[in-house]
Amino acid sequence: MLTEVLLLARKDLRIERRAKVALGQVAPLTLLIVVVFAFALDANAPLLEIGAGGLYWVAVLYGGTLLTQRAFELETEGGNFDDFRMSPIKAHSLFLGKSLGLFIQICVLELVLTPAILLLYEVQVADWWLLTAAGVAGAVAFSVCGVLWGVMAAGLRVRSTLLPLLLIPVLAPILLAGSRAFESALGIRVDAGWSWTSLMFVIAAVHTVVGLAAFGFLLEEN
Amino acid sequence: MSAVVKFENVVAVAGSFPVLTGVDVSVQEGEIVLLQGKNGAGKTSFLRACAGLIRINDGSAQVFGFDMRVDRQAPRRYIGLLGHENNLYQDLWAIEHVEFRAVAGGGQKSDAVEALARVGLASRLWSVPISALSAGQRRKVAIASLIANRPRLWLLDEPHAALDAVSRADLNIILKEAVASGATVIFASHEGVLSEELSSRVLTLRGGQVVEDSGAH
Amino acid sequence: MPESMDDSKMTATPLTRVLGILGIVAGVLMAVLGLFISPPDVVQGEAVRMLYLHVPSIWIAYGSFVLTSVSSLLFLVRSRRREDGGRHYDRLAGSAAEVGVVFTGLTLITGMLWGKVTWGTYWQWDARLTTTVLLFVTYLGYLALRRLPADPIVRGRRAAVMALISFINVPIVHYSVDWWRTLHQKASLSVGRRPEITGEMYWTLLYSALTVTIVGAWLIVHRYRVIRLEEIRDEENLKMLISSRGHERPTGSAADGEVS
Amino acid sequence: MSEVATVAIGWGLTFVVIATYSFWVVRRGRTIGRELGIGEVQQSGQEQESDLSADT
Repeated sequence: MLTEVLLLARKDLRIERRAKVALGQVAPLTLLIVVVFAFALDANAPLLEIGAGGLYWVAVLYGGTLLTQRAFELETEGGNFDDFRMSPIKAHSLFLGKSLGLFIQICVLELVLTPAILLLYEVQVADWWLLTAAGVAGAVAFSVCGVLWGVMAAGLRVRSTLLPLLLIPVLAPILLAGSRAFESALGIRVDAGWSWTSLMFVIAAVHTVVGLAAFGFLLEEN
Repeated sequence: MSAVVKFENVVAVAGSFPVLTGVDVSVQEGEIVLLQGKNGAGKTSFLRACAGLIRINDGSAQVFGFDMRVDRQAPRRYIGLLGHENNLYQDLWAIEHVEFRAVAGGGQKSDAVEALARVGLASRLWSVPISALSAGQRRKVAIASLIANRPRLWLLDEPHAALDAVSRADLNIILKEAVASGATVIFASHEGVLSEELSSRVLTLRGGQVVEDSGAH
Repeated sequence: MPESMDDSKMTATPLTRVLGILGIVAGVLMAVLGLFISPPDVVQGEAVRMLYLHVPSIWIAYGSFVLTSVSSLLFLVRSRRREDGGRHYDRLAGSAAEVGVVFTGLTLITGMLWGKVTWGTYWQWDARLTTTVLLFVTYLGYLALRRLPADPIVRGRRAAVMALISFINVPIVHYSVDWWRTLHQKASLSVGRRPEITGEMYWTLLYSALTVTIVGAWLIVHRYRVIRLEEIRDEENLKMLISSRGHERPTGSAADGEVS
Repeated sequence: MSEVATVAIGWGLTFVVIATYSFWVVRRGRTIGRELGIGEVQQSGQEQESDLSADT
């Protein structure tokens, strides 16, 4: 199973390395969002500093949704997962492999965005460990949820509009937890940053269990 | 000889459209069956039903002895399906794609090399992104992905499309070799002479039914 | 009135007709009771009257979503065992979800108006309000998924899986929002101002809950039957298509589109 | 806005929403029923009920 997971994740990352959608399109776009927030908030430095954590996660939410869409578009371009359904690869492996690929891409996105908010919003990092842990936790939770809902929308004709509608309410707790954890890590607020981080891991765990249980079913029914 | 595909009065619905409206047919091991008919006659749906990719609403369907109304997944590991579309990752190299398909299908990376060589794709094109290949070359990559999995039942939708004359003849040889080693082939085609030369039996579909069978038993 | 009676004939049975009339009568009584007879609250004044709508609405909404989840689960179990089994569970899930969405919307409206009077603002990022709005959007998504054309069984299973995942997600959302608000509450407006519901107010609330339950049940039953009618219509169309396709003339006909 | 007005708006909106939704459901049933020809049967006799009742 592990070899299957790695095979799939490697395939997705290789495609990304060739096509450079995450790095070449989505990352610049989210950077642009970070800049546009400054316009919207009148480049008000104190306001941007307070909002840095939240704005960061809004940008991740947006970029991550696009990456999720992309991850499934490249599978459905030629036919609705037909080759996966025909192949002996287990649905569990497909779920985990897709999640792993998405996870790494979101991590890259976060690596681009973090310096951006540090520089542009003039915030200081109070706790690097917390920042890193929260970033990873958010990326894990995001990728698992994204893949679970992505496959649900994958076979449908209106997926580009339906997926965000289905996905964002589910991602709302991650946005909430991530923002609070980041505010704590950036020293904007002093409170339970680690608890919020663990909450994201819990969300990830719940959706992993659900995803493993439902993925075969969703793959077959779309 | 045993029946690879056995359909009795099979009705299948895609969305809310009845794609198969009562198909009666049985295909034996070692046959090369040509599906004929207009666009929309049900050829593609018939192939997909054989692959277990669409739900059977009525009738009885067996593939390799598995009841397709109970378990549509079981026979898939013996089946290779080549769709209308090539199902290729446009950004991968040809060799990477075939390697991925080979390994995903339970084979070895080396199967990919063999398969690409067999379809006669020039080796300088192996390390080129698929999006840079011509339509015929892409078709070859898709066929190579299939060969790498060594299916026992080949389901091919317009396999000759986009191929040049030499490659078409070559594909026919590949398929005949496969059949000689125990496989069965069902393919849909518009290409007259070349297909008839290949096939051992012709089914004509119309309105989601088999209306003519050259080799009825 | 006779006109609407005539209207309801299509999806009505004697039982539901009685239920419907009961609902209308009870609704009028509820308005009289809630708006005029019951006294204003000592703390909240007239605003307490909003609660007679607000509280029962969210009960019915939650009840409907529970019903959706339970019938989705049953549908998954049944349709797995028998390919065409358990369609009624799917219908029940769909109709309950739609009614649930309507009542969630009403909860939000009445809650905001109540908040305007009591808190002085339409919206508080209160844990319950926030959870409710996310619930609303989630089930709107569920309804959107149900509307997409597909094979009924396939669509039903897909929707059922989504209903179950959404239901599992409700506590996660609630918990995180709740925690968020308790951590950041600044001299909350809501704490300690909840009215003591006793006596006449208590009975009015209970009566309202009963009324809203009747109305909700009537709506679910009728929506269920409309879904059934829609399915019958789709099946008729399908039968027609199958037979017309089976008899297509060799020259080809209008139905000869490329679909595969 | 006074308390009383707010309460009146709340109740008014609620009743309008429920009434509209009920009306929509009933009318949709009626439209499809007519398409299916159930309506014609219904018009002839008051005691005749749609065969859907058996379904619940």
